[in-house]
Amino acid sequence: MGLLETTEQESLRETARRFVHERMPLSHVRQLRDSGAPDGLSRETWRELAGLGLAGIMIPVSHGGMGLGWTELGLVLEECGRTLAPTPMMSTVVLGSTALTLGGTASQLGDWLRPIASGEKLLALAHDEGTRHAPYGVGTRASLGSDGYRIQGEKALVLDGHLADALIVVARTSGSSGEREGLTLFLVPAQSHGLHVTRTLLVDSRNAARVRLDEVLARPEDILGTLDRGAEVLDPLLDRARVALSAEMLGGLVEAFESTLTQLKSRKQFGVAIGSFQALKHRVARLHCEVSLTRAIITEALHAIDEDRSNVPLLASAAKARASDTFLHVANEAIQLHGGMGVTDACDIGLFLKRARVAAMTFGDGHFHRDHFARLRGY
Amino acid sequence: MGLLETTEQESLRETARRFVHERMPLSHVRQLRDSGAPDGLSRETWRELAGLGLAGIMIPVSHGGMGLGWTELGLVLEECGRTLAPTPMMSTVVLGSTALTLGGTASQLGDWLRPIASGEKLLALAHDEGTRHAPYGVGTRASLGSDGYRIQGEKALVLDGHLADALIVVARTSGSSGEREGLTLFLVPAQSHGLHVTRTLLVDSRNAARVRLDEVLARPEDILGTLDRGAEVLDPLLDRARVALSAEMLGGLVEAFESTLTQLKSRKQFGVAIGSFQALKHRVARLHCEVSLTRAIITEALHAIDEDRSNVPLLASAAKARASDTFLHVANEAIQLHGGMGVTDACDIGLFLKRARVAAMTFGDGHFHRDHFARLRGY
Amino acid sequence: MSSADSDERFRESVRCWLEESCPPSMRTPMGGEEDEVWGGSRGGFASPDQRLWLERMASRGFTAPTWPVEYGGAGLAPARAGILEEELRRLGCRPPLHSLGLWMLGPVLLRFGSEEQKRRHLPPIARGAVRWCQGYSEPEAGSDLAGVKTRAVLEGDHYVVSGQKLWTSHAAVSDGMFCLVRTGADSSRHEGLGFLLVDLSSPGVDVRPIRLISGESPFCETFFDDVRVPVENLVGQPGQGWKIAMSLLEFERAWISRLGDADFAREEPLEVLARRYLGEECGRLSDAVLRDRIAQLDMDRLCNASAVRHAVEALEAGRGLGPESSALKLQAMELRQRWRELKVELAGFQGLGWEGPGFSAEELRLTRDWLRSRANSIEGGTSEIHLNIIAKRVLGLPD
Amino acid sequence: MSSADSDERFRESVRCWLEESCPPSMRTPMGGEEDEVWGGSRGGFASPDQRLWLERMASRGFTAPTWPVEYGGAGLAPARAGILEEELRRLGCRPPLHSLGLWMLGPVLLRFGSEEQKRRHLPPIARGAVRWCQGYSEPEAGSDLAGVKTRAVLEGDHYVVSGQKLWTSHAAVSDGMFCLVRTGADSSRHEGLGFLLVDLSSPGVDVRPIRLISGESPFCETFFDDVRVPVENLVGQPGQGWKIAMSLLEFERAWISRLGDADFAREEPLEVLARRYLGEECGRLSDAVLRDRIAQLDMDRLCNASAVRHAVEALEAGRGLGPESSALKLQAMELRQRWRELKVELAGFQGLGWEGPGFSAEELRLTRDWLRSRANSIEGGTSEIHLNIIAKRVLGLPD
Repeated sequence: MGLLETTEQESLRETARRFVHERMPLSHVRQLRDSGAPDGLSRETWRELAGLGLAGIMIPVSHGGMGLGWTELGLVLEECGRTLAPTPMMSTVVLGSTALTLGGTASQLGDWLRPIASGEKLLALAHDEGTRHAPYGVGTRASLGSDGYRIQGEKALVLDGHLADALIVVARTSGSSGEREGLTLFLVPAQSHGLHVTRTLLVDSRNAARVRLDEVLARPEDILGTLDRGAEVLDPLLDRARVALSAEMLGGLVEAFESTLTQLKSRKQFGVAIGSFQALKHRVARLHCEVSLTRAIITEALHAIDEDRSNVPLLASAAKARASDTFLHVANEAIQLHGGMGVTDACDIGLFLKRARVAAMTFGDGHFHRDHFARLRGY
Repeated sequence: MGLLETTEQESLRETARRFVHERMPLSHVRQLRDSGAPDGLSRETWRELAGLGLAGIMIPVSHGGMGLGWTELGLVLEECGRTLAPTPMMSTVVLGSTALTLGGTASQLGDWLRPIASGEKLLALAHDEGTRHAPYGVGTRASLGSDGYRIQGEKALVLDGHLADALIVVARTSGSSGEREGLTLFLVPAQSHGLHVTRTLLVDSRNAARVRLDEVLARPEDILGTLDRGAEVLDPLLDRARVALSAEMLGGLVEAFESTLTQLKSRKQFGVAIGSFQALKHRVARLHCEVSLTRAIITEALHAIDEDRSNVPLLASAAKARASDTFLHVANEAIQLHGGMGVTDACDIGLFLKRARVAAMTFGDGHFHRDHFARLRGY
Repeated sequence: MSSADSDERFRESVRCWLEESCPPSMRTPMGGEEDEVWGGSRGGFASPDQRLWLERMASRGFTAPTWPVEYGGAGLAPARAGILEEELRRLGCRPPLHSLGLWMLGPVLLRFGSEEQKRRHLPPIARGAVRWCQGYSEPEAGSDLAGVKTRAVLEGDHYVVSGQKLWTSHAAVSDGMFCLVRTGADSSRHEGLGFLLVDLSSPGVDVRPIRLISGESPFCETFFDDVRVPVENLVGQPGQGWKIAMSLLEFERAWISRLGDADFAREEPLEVLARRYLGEECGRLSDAVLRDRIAQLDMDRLCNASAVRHAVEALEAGRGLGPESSALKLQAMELRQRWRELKVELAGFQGLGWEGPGFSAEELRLTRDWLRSRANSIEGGTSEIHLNIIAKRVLGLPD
Repeated sequence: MSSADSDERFRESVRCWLEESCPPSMRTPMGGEEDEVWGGSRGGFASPDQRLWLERMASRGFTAPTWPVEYGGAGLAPARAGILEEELRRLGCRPPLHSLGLWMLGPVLLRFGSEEQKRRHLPPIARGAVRWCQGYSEPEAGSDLAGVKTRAVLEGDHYVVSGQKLWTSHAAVSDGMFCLVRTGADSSRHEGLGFLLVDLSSPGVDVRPIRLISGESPFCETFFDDVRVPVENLVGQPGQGWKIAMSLLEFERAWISRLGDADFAREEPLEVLARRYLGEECGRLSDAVLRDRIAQLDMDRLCNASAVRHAVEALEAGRGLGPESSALKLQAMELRQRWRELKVELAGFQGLGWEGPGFSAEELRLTRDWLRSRANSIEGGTSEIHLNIIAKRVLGLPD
């Protein structure tokens, strides 16, 4: 399977691009931020996007989706990333529907996939705790009682947690924090008693929440995947989420890079376009190389998932590390090269740096992934 | 005590500079290398240098030295570093005489300091083992028998080991490798039975040896410092050696930087001096900043030793880390900016890169010292 | 000998006076911005001691030790000013006044101003009664000051000023602005610039705060719409503005000292943050890679502090720094950026907050400070401009 | 359908032929340089199988699959050449011939050469009978090829060539050199250059090897002292040399593929070195900081390999890479430099040796390879030149 885009993929990209630029340009997230919109995204726009089939892009046709692959999803996410469009793509499409596909029962699939594809229902993954991404660092406990499991714990950086109709909660049913064994995934309705969700206002004006679970009840049939062996779903789920988020980040960093290029060609100092200064040329030429490498590894990782290659975990880790480091580097350089205007809130370029920071920390930054990659490679 | 150079210091620097440029220019080390000189340095030139008082620069006047301080020694080492002059300054003056001053008995001082100052005798420190600097990673054992201590072990990167009249051997008299307690320093004559010294030919064409100690006999009166508490001498000795080597490295990196500047001003491409290209300007301007910071921290560290400040270990670590990283960076950039000629053996600039690599690994590179510094700071 | 003796007597009298006059609360380490006194008619004091300390120091001319007594200074020779400085440091006294008037406008007036200008402007600066801000940059003239477009047209005994200034820090709380304006019809770039003092309470002045990526900021945009400025407010000759502005670019001592380690030392050390957010293992920070980066930064702080101390000593010894100050500024600012960035990184998820709930005030500060620090390499001359200066004026590389 | 059918038949016949014709030893992974066959009258074979494999492939024109049959090629359409390539890869066949003649001079002659030049020079290249080297650089013209000074003065039916070429790799073992010479009296920079084929056995040619910082090297300095070259050895028109040389700068496929991961894969992985020199703790490399750098480099290898694979696919699909090849070259070369540097660093004291005793042959190799790699960012266009090309031709930044 080649890495080049097919004509079908190009036309899908074009559809997404057009929609995003018309309905969710950069002013969209800015307006949501400045108006203090409590949701932090527009459900109406989301339903429109779903109307184009993009919410169900990877959901099987039999469940109301388009039945396409990760490469196609990546193209759409990249286009969303270009305008930092706040959508439940990551929470609901990438995390939610993938978790279901990887571990859901026929009844769970039947309940959720169609309303996800239609844009009616949202899901969220409540996984990380503490202050950084740690796949098995789960202290939240689910203890079996007479009426089912009682879940107790706190979750951080739950994407779209305040909007979701149900949360996929990663809890520990045995073992202790740090161990791969003993994790279980529960599909918990948002209205559950004892579930406290607080939206957090992050620097990127996107959507995440803290979740406190206070003796939340979950029944055995709410388990997603296998008891104690949740990592079998969680591991591939996280790898896919890393690649998908990287694809979104690619859109953001490419956009930041391109606006910087435009700035270099148009902004004048000392009577000439600043892009004629060789020191700046070499810096952006190096950025270009980094951007190309980032695109290459993300494309490769998306294809690898579609082809179910055994090196998906390695590629996912490399892609997320590279996307995180490149996005931060590009955004910092972009601000510097925009000069004084670059640090004002009036200029859009700062929004990319803010997004870069949050996206980098989500599902592991470069530092996390270098360690993770080394473990995967056995060193 | 100010950091600025006094007029006395300036004139000392001038003396050293003149001698080094006349008697040990860059062609000196090249010629020693190409002629395959077995010593790897010229003893005659060393005696001349000693004749100027520079071998005994820090040795008390009462023992035939000049009784000056580390700041002065640093100036001389910097000038030696400019031409990569191979001298026993590090082995004999910095390590040898300092070890004696820190821990020697009156009789040891009486035996050694005067012939060191006159350039007649050379010393060496046999300390590191294995493949990298590890202050307490000493596996060489000295076991007390009826006739004295029997030393058994192997030492690497013993500067001037093949030339020394005696070796200061760091051996373990109790405890195990990695522990600070249990080290003892022995002053062992070069002719000792069981002492096998092999000169190693390093990439910088300077002088180091491997030493194998095969049941080498040392008497209790050969101990330098206190039994089992050798670290009390070793720790300050290594700190001083790090700063002194950094001062030598400063000379090398400044010289490499300055020849690169000259090259930028004289070499033409596309009809103009390559130093007029802004991308190169910014790179050398950044190098200049690094060089200035390197000089600042080294000067500060030398003064701190002279003033016996309590933060000498921190400053020594910071100085050696910075000198190592800057020297390697400057040398790499220097070669690149010299273009094709820079990678030929005919061009001198490559000699600086070679020296940078060896000097960086000696007494700990940047990586070692960041860890060391963190330990000193308690984190 | 007798000069040394009299210096010693001076030192003792100063020490004695300081011990009597400096309120104990003014001898504690500086905390945040509220501990800085910037004076001016719109400024205030966070505590009565701040006011007392400023008044006492100003009464002796010690806010501007080397300025002549008739201009509100103490008329001290540099050596004596050095002694005063040492004694202030010894006692841990806070600076009584932060002021662009003291650091920038004052030296300009002493060198280029008329006698009348000195008598009129310097004493209120020394007392902290008038606060000045700087108006150099414009929307189309960022790093390229010669591109200034604001016009000052002479009409009788007034200049009529129209145009727009950007990055005028603290303009909203200042009384006056010293700015570069185009006085001549002369359109050529460096000539035709004048150095003009503008009263910000004049009709036609409009000051609007600038919001940064980090939120609120002291920066403003200042618009001049036919503002009438008396002709005697022009410093030097009409075409001399460029020369005057350039003379300020070689930052002086107070400014250079601020590049040192003091503001790092006031903050929570990196390893304390790291311990909180990453934890420890076997008595060491548990993450060896971040530990390595923390140590790198702490070492770089030492290097930077040494370089700044060296520069300050050179200045005290009467040696000018010249363009070398660009290197100090560049590395000090980039060090601050790396420090802010590493702090946010250490805080992990807790470094991502914009507003509560879920984040402590300190955590929100981390994030905002990190964003704010992106401007460090732009304000006061971009890093690129400083690299140009180093390449050309320190290293002598050809154009 | 019928074309696909016939492609399938072609594939089967090729596969069948390769399985019969490729000696088993030529199907093992390449080791060091001795496994490369470069041909030419002064070259040799490290094994009889090498010779056999080259002869067999050449007999079918498969060393130059797309060249016309009359010039020693196989006359295959690109799709067929792709099939051949795939089958060679499938079987793990080694390349039968490495050759600048195949990669560089051949394409130039096909595009710019006369019929007579093609007939004369291409078949021996395809057979590996004649080895060519490149003569572009000169002492005063490093990155700036327009500064070439070597003169070729027309005297009757010969050019008389005088001058000096630098970095003529393998000139000492080559038969001919294709070089840029100044044919016109015209001193202007790009015009007046010609692309000339010089027989290195001609009187007046003096080839001297260049010693690098890493020791011996394949590079040479080549001196021309009134060397007589028949006028029919000029390719294209007298002023066309620049254009011809530039057409080669957009490296083609074989060259791009070599930027991928294959040569890393042939070497000992970093973690194996690290385990040897640093040891392990709890089943992991004991030094977390170096582990982080190893992982970074391994990840960057993956990125580079993906980028190269992407580029090769684009080329196979008939899309030119253009100046984008500069980015591939730049990053591939700098990756190799970082790899070499990290290896030396991992080896610690054992990475410092120049000659024995005390160092294994592999350790000495590490050191030499590291030094040699410093030239990676200079040869084949300096990194700076590639950055210029990217800025101008990929990103469209103004001059």
